[in-house]
Amino acid sequence: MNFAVIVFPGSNCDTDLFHAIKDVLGEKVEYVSHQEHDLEGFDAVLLPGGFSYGDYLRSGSIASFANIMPAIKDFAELGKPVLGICNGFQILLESGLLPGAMKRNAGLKFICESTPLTVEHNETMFTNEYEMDERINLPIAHADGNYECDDDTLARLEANHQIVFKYDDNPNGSKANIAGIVNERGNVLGMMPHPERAVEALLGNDDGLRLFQSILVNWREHHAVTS
Amino acid sequence: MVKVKVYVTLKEGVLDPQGKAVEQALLAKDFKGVSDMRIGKYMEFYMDRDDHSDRNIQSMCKQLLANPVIEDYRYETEEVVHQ
Amino acid sequence: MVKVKVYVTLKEGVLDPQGKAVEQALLAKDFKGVSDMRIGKYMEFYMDRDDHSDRNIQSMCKQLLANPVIEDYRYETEEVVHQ
Amino acid sequence: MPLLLEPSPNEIKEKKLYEDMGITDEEFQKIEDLLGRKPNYTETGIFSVMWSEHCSYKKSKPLLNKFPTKSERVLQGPGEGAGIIDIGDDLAVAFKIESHNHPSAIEPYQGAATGVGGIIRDVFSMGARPIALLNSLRFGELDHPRTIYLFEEVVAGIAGYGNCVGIPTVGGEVQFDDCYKGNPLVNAMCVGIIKHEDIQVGQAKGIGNTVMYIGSATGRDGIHGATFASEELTDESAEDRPAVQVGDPFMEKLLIEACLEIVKSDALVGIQDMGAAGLTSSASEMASKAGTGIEMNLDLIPQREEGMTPYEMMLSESQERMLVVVEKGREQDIKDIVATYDLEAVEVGQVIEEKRFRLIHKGDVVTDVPVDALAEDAPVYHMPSKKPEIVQQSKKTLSTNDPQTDLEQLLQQPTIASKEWVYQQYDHHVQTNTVIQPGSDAAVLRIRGTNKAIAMTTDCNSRYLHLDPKRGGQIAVAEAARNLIASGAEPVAITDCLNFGNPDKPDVFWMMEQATDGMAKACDVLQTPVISGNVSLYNETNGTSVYPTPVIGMVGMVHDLAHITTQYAKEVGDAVYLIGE
Ligand SMILES: Nc1ncnc2c1ncn2[C@@H]1O[C@H](COP(=O)(O)OP(=O)(O)O)[C@@H](O)[C@H]1O
Repeated sequence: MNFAVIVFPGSNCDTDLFHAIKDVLGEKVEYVSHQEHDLEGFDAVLLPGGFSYGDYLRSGSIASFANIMPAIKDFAELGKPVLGICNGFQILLESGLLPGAMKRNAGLKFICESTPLTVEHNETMFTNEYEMDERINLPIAHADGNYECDDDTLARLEANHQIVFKYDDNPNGSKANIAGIVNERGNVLGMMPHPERAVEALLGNDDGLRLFQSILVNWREHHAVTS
Repeated sequence: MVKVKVYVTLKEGVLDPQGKAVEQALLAKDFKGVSDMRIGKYMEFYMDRDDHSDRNIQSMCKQLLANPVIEDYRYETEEVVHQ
Repeated sequence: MVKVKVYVTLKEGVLDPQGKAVEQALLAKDFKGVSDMRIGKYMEFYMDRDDHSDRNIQSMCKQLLANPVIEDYRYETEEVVHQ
Repeated sequence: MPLLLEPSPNEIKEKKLYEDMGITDEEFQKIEDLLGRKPNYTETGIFSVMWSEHCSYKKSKPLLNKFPTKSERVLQGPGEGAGIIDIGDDLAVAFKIESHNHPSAIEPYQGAATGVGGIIRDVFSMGARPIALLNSLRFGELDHPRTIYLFEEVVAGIAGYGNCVGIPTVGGEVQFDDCYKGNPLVNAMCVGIIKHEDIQVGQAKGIGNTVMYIGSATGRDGIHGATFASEELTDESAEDRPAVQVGDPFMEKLLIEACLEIVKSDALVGIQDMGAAGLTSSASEMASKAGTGIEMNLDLIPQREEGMTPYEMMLSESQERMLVVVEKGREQDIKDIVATYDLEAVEVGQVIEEKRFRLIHKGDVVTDVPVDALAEDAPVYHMPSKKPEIVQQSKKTLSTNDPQTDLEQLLQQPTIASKEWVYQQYDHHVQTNTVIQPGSDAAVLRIRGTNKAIAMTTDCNSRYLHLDPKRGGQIAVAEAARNLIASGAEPVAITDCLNFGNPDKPDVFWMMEQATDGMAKACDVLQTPVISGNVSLYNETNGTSVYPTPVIGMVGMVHDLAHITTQYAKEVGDAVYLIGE
């Protein structure tokens, strides 16, 4: 499987994602610059965390303008997996690939800690390796993770099972404890917690690894594997 | 030259954590009678006379300067001689 | 009730990295002729008639709403019937 | 023409205008002798920053000479942007600590943020990728609103900068004591990793080579910051201080990536960041170290504001700027590389054979001084020292005979209580190398591709130094070493930041002597040489000095990942031992 890690100016979890895919998951991965226009040959697109354009104006707002964004939209239309983590999630929101918006954390401060989550939905291409309602821990590290949407949107998210992860102990004030959502079709996931920081026992936690394995398992199911 | 001033505020009904915190800090400092604090953004910039049009400014606001999902904007323009 | 609007801007000469980044994003998006973008804060709140005075608002601005070391502020007030 | 408004060389001398820039009568005489004429306004400004304590270490040099600086592992000792130690496998670790005390006292968020930005540039200008940040903070007791404001904003500034550039902040310390009420201490440390072959030095070699400027444009920020850092704070400091420096971590992130790519290009000859005294110190130091001269055309310097004078440009402390020397004819190579990061490299001058520092502005030579006069010929002082009459006594005694109450009281001291409120605001995971995060004795980061790790800590208990500066200096080094050992690491080397009061006061200087004696002794015994550091003097408010606070930043090697240990109790029933005296 071939993963693309999109690099925006100011991305800083790009190398962490790259390492998780290449060295831990053991799949192919390439960096793709925000200046590029196409994603030919990739099976999944990952938007990393960080501070694209310094998070100036609003997190993810300037990056949502990048040259690569139309290609990401096309890629998503084809039903292929697109994953935005932290700043990547913010970019997906700002570009309209996912509904809603991010506000400052309720406590107004940046929070870096490990936080308990519940897997609300395990029949997605990102979570098939988790149990339904499984409780996992993932690190968070953000100042703007307070998810906001109007009541209609929330009702739709709930009705369509688009809420994939919820915080057990809401750290940032996000609506309905939302930590991660998918689009209606289920192939675009945005999440604030960092699964790529939790793929090695040496660093204290590998609960995030199964998220990447889920993507791989799903892909293999849809592609005959030749060895 | 045209000087453009853009005001971006959170939509009514959207909770403003920053506004609430600042309001509480004011009350804690004994500034009495303050309520409904909302914090937004204020932007100033210049545009060349020829490039400036309402349509242009509105589309800048909608596409970048404000996020229509949670924010409203308004703007003012003013002719200036820019040195 | 008095509605207070406070505008906080960076002092002249103080670097505004945010304004610069947004200006460049606009130019890159083909919004031509934009220059000298500066981004500040815009705050709105209400005060009880009795608590409101220029001295009061100024000291709120100096102590909390603006950072006098790098920011300037100005404000406007307006009588309103607050619902 | 703003130039015409500047005082003439005669006026500078007769009206003693140099005094306002911190130059003494004797120093001015020495400048005149070195030049063989009176300096003009720009030149006087340049000497004032280069001969400030901050840049020249004129009063602390004799003390620093006591420190051991060599060991088998030391690849680069003091004198460059950062010191470097060998960790085997063709890898090395670069690190340094730096103070930003006075800027943080005035504008805590930006002061702390730009302190972090500066120390990061010191490390990547060596060619090393920054992999960790630490800090060491001192404030007054938390019973005063201004202190709470300073504390919150300093932490937010460190977080704001470090988080954005994507370098984990993995450790630090915070101490609260009334002696720091008006003069908080904000020290930041950066650790980087580098392959041996990539090690750079900041030298302007090769006559005819091109001097290029990369990064933010120069504005009127923090003019005279270096001199300011070498003066006492008074209540007026907030008013008469020129424009504060504002950090742009986004620009810094682009600079890191761009510079780490250009150091791999053989077109690059030398690279240095513009820190205190900006263009002046970076350019003149690069020439001085290489035994060459530099000529720059100031009209070519990217400028943020209109009508800047040579004086302003040379003394500006605008952040996120780098100066590089490039092989003649290869300028385009460098331009192409930095362009991929949306940056520009601008040719601003060249390396010349004559050992002069020469600046041209609008066709006029506005500065022409011997390079060595700025760096090597800076004065060195042996300050008078005198043991204070009053021997300090420990003030605090425990109030009761009830150990439980005593313990609870101790644990409630903000200095002792958990610092989670602080480090929760720092991204300590990014780059995914952090094996032990803040909360234990020292932070531990694995070294990818090896079975090794490095451990790091910052330590200093200034109350001990207040009571006995010599022993306190030893204790600071020893505590750092213990923190590393308790994490499974072998202590290897230190960086230090000497935060003291006014060295012109004999009792303060005596404490500096004692403390550095103690540190040097401990470093000898523990075989942890000093490979880099920083001196911050004049930490006084309205005449009262802070406690002597020589902060130690120590790095150690974990030879096997299996050795990594945390300080936490692991299992019920585990035995507890006490080791030592
Ligand atoms: N300013 C700070 N920044 C980051 N981490 C900090 C800071 N202050 C304290 N810490 C972390 O908190 C933990 C406890 O620190 P401290 O109270 O100084 O403990 P000790 O005295 O045992 O070294 C350490 O892991 C330290 O790195």
